[in-house]
Amino acid sequence: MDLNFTKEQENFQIEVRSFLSDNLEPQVVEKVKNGIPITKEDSERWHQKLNEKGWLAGTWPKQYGGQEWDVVEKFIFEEECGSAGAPRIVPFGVGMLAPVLMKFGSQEQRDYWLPRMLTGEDWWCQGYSEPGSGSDLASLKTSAVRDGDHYIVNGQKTWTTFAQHANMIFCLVRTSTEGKPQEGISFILIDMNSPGIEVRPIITLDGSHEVNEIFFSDVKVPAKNLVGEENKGWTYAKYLLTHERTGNANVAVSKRKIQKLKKLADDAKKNEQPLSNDPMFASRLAQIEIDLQNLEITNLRTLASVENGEAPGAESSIIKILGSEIEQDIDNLTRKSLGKRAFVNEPDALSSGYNGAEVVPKAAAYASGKYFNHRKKSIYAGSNEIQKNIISKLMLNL
Amino acid sequence: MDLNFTKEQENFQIEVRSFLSDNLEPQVVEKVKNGIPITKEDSERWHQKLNEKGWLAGTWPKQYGGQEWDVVEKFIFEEECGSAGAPRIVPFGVGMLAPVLMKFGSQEQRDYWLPRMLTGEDWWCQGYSEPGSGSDLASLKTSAVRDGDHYIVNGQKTWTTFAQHANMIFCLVRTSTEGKPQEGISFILIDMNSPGIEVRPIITLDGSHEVNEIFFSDVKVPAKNLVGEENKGWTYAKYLLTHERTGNANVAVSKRKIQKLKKLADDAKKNEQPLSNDPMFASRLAQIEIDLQNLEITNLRTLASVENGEAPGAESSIIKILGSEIEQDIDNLTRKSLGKRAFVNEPDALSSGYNGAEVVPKAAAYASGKYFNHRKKSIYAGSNEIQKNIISKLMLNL
Amino acid sequence: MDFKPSPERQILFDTLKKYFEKEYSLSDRNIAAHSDLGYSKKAWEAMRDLGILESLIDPELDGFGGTALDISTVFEALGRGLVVEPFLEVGILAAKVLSKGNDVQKSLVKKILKNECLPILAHSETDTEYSKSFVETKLSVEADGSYKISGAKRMIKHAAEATHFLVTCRNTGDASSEAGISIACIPTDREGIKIDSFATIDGGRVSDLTFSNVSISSEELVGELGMSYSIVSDAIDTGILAICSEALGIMERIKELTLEYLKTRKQFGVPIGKFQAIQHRMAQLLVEIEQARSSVINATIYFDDETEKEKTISAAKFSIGKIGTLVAEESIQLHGGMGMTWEYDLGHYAKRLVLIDHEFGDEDFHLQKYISL
Amino acid sequence: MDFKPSPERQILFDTLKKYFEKEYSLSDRNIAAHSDLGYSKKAWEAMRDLGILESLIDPELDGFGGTALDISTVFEALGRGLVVEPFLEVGILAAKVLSKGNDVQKSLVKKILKNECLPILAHSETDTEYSKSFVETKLSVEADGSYKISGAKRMIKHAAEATHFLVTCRNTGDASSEAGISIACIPTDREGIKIDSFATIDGGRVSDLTFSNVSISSEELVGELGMSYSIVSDAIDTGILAICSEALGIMERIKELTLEYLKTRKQFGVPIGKFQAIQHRMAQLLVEIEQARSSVINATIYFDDETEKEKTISAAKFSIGKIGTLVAEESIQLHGGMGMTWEYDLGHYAKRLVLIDHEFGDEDFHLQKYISL
Repeated sequence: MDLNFTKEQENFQIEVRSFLSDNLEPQVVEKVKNGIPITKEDSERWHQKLNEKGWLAGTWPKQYGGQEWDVVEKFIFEEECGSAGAPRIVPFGVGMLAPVLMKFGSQEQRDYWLPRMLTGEDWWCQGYSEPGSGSDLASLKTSAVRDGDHYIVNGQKTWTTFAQHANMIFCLVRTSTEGKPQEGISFILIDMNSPGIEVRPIITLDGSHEVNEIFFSDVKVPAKNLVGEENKGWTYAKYLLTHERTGNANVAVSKRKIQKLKKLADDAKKNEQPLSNDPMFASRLAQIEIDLQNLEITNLRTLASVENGEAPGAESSIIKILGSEIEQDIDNLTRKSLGKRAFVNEPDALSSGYNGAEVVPKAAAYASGKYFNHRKKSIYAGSNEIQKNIISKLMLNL
Repeated sequence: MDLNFTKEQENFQIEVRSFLSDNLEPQVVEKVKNGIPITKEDSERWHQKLNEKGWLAGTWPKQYGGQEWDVVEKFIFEEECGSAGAPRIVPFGVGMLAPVLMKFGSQEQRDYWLPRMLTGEDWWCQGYSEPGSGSDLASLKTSAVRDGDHYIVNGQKTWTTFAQHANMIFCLVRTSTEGKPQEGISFILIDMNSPGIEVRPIITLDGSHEVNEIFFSDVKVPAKNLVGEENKGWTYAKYLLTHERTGNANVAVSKRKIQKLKKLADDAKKNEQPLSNDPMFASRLAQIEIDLQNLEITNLRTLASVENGEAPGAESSIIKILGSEIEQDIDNLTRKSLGKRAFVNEPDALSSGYNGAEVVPKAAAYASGKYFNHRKKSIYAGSNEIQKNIISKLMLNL
Repeated sequence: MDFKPSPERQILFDTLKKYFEKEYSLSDRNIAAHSDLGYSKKAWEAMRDLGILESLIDPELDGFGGTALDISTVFEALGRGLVVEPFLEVGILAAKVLSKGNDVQKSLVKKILKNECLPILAHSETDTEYSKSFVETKLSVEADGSYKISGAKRMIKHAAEATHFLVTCRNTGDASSEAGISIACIPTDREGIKIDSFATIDGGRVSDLTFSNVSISSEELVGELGMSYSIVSDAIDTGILAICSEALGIMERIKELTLEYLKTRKQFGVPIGKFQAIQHRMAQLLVEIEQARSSVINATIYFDDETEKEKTISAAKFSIGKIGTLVAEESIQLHGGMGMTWEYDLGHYAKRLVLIDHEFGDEDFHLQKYISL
Repeated sequence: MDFKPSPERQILFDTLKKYFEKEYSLSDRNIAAHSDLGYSKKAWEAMRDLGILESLIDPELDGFGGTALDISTVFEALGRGLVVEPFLEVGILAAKVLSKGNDVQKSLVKKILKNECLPILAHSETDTEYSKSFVETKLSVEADGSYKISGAKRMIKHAAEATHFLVTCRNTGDASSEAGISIACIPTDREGIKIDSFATIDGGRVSDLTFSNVSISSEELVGELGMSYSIVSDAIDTGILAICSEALGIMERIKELTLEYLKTRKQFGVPIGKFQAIQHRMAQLLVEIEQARSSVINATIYFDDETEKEKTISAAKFSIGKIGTLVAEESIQLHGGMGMTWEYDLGHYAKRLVLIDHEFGDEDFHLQKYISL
């Protein structure tokens, strides 16, 4: 058993830390630390700085502008970003589509689309879910019919994160209704500015606009935008989902949030004592802290097996369940720690345009909102129920 | 809303209380209050006293020696017995078989078997479960083949409570393999002293002997011992199960156990203070107490609907789940409250023959044993999973 | 034994239920609840016309209700409707306090019924002190026998539109002492009052109030100087009963919405309600909701019993807090993405249900209080 | 990063695992565990021959192990085997204490390895005081410089067969003070010692000990007079690591037994493991068991780190206590009646797993300790 980083890994960690401290914008960090949504522009400026350093897509091969980071380097980078309150890299292009293009796309597709992800010319979104196809993704109905050099796409996608910002979408579409549902699915890239596409916002219960519905009416898509082979899209989609589920432990982010929560509880008073001294509060907090500490080791154990050449299996499902639930627990206790102040919902209180009364503590501006918004964490990216199905099938063989 | 007992009900309550205080044997009460199993003789003496008073089968019609108690009188009687630490009436005869005979048996069967239940001439046990048929009771295989005036029974029953004491068993047996499994089941009464019957004890994990396996090899049973019609046994069995599930709230017993637990926690020391002052212990205890208080109302609400003429439906499943889980919670906290003393398992420490070292507090003699033994409460009488299936089907219509 | 409400109360409940289903659309409610006012004046007036306020108020003050069972019945109906209008704040908290006042103050209760005033209790001071006796706002006696109030009140719902504030304050005693608490009933345009308002997550505006040397005459005290703790305490206990009942109505509605969703939403070719893991979770929710209802019934039964009242109230608020959060979180999860949307009703019910735990003391506070009693 | 044990440790673990599977039948174990002796002398000797004790003890005392990782690896294997023989009491608790003693006492450790003595730590005094420094047993200094001990020790496992007691006692300080604690190493046949023994629920006998004016010479103290808290503390911390690891082995075995049952037990025509409600609960157990393992790994990593040791030990004991009870209760429930029987292995694993929470402080104690650190 050897749990230390190598000298090289330690040096890399120092380099990341110093880059972050030199380059992060304080007002963006403050938004992130208070859970306030950041703007598209905030993301774009950050992507650009990372790209200048070559770190926007650190796991990519060097030939495409990456650093060929291994799992530990990726882990170090993400944990340092999480600690520092850096904005999350928007994953749809560099983290999700790129691996698919590299493995299954044509050389022409790679050469054209990958550089544009780095420069920010394209903002990608993901067209997987449909109103009738959530957990049962293979039942999707959006159709693409070949018509000469084009496909004609009709149907509807939903829960599309940041579609309002995107100029491109990668979609799963039905190109055949024969055989099993999985066998008639293709993976295709669609220009969001094509005629026949309409994006409608879905406002979430906290009042945020992150996700959208997208309607496709006779949308013409060049046939060269098909990735890989027709009707093989399910394979590519599963490959992508495996990628999506790694790195969901979010240990550094949760640790940062616990520190913030502790500060809140030190400042709040219950029975004229700091709330942090209240035995029931302290017990709730300590249990979360221990769960998180355990998750940190569970996550490192998974990373270590990958580093030692073992394939990551359903372990990523364990990480997904724990990561999401622990973050929800923290959000829950944060809300509780604010007492009556938790009624407030003023997410704009940290924006420059806000002219309402000051929200004290600042965390209260969006604490309940974030608590409700983060209920999504156990629903999206394969609901925790689906993760339990996976564990049951792949790890327990039930 | 009127939650008070009527004057008559109040008078009955006083009468029960006074009867119990006059007739319960202190050393049996002490066993009951400490969770130590009572002997067959303890039960028989108690049954006899109740029978002299006419209360052994209070819900029975007067013509068979009952009092025709309604649900509220039955409730009052059982709660007072629970509070006082009276032994439970062994239910297999008076509580389970008797309603079936009254509804589906022949007059001859009623006239013969019912009086013997009251006098104690027969000790009944229940032959339902089989090794392959637990939750899926209808799949039972024990066969009864008609041969002239007899049935020949072959097969195996299991989990038979107190079969070691019983001279009679009522059994579900398969008389036909045609149609649905439910359609070939009959309900039959078997003399435990018949040749070909073997009873083997099943020792439970706490070392107790309550349940048994019973093996039937070519056992001859008079055809007149068939209850109702051949192949209609499933209907009778379901009728019996509905009866079995009522009265599982056990509120009075749980209240008594909470009082005992509070006393233990007052006497035990943690951090040189009474354990009952420990915030985490106090919080666990108070939550159970509130759950129980809520259950008391939930149970009364169900009783009130029955009293007002509504049929008890899947509500009894709610009561079963809550009653068993709350009692398990109390047993669990009792075990915890004993600290290191919970290692001890000396259930005989209250018996006259015990010559080992004194167990202090007495409750420790069987506290862990009881905790483990009572895990059965969420398993037997239709496991809590089966109860959730019933709720889902009958109350939620899922 | 009979747990059914009286026929009159059942009719009232059914009338309100039908009214909310037909006349109080959740989309209109949501617009009003998150508007600058925080509720709909039109809906407020329409619902007053139904006699809801009267049903909360004693006959001697022109109402026709006011018992624990009346309040519980009406608030369960209000919960089903997810009503954001200030029935709790005006019809319970303010009316209860004013009913203990002098004739002028009592007459304000009657004016409430005529929609001529909107008094609001301004009591809570820090975000996390839930003790009913926690008051630091200072009442100082002036040379002429009049008073001045200085201090701050926090998170007062529907305060921005109030006509009167009922301000708790103290001239003696420690911050949490029951002795020394007074209540002043003053018009909201009195000099020295500052109001900062915020939008809320569950609808309705909430305000922080600052009182800087606000002048009070001795006739403006409700009850005697320093002796008004029991008035506040009674009002808050009644408020707890009300919002616990509101939570029951919300939970019943959530149960209906969730069952409907489980029966219609199909995945893998069958309604998701056919999956056993889902069925068992839903059955567990049903069990919990029944227990929550029993806790409220218990508090209602003992509401006029001096020795058991506080204990059963705390047991109910604890049960509602714990079970409410579970029901909210589980129902969102069972709805998947649908439960996350503004457009669908469920999320709004879930938000209010969770936030009820933040009013008058959360589950931890009431469990500790239960232990201490 | 590498979480795998070294090849040597892996071989040791595999050897033990195989040994227990082949040679240590649970039915024999149960007879011995609930006999008057409480374990099997034959099994104890056979397992000693495998070098288990040596693997727990430092090379300088004739062992070949003794690191945190050695202890964790071996006790996980002992847990899988549900070994009731006194490896914890002798190989960890007594050996750790004696290794800090004088040469005579150190030589007892070597004698342990030769099966020439069976020393037992007699430390805990009340059933519910889990503090490591709680000692009321009195050490009085006699005129001739010798000592006398009076007091009582409770729930000392495997004490009835001991050759020596290592008795903690104090001559100064409050009951929970760290200062003032001494340890006396005395033969068990010394005058004034009374032993009352009891059967246990999880196997192995347990005893209450009474010391009445028991004479001690100054050479029989382990460490210096009144300065021995750190010796006891180290021994108990090592004991906690050991039984947490034992619990991991038990949980893994319970997982195997339960999965096997779910795959073979059929109801309604299919293995019950096909029911989704069962699958999800089993998946949750797997998740919890992985977290329990991580907590023990964390404690192992920091075991020699003075600043983090106590915190990670308490976090591990808390995690094991909480998750252990869950795993025991759920696995019995998933087995139905089968889990309730003496004849089937599961119940015996479940009993030991639950009772581990009663040794060296339960989940509540260690959560509170974690908070205090």
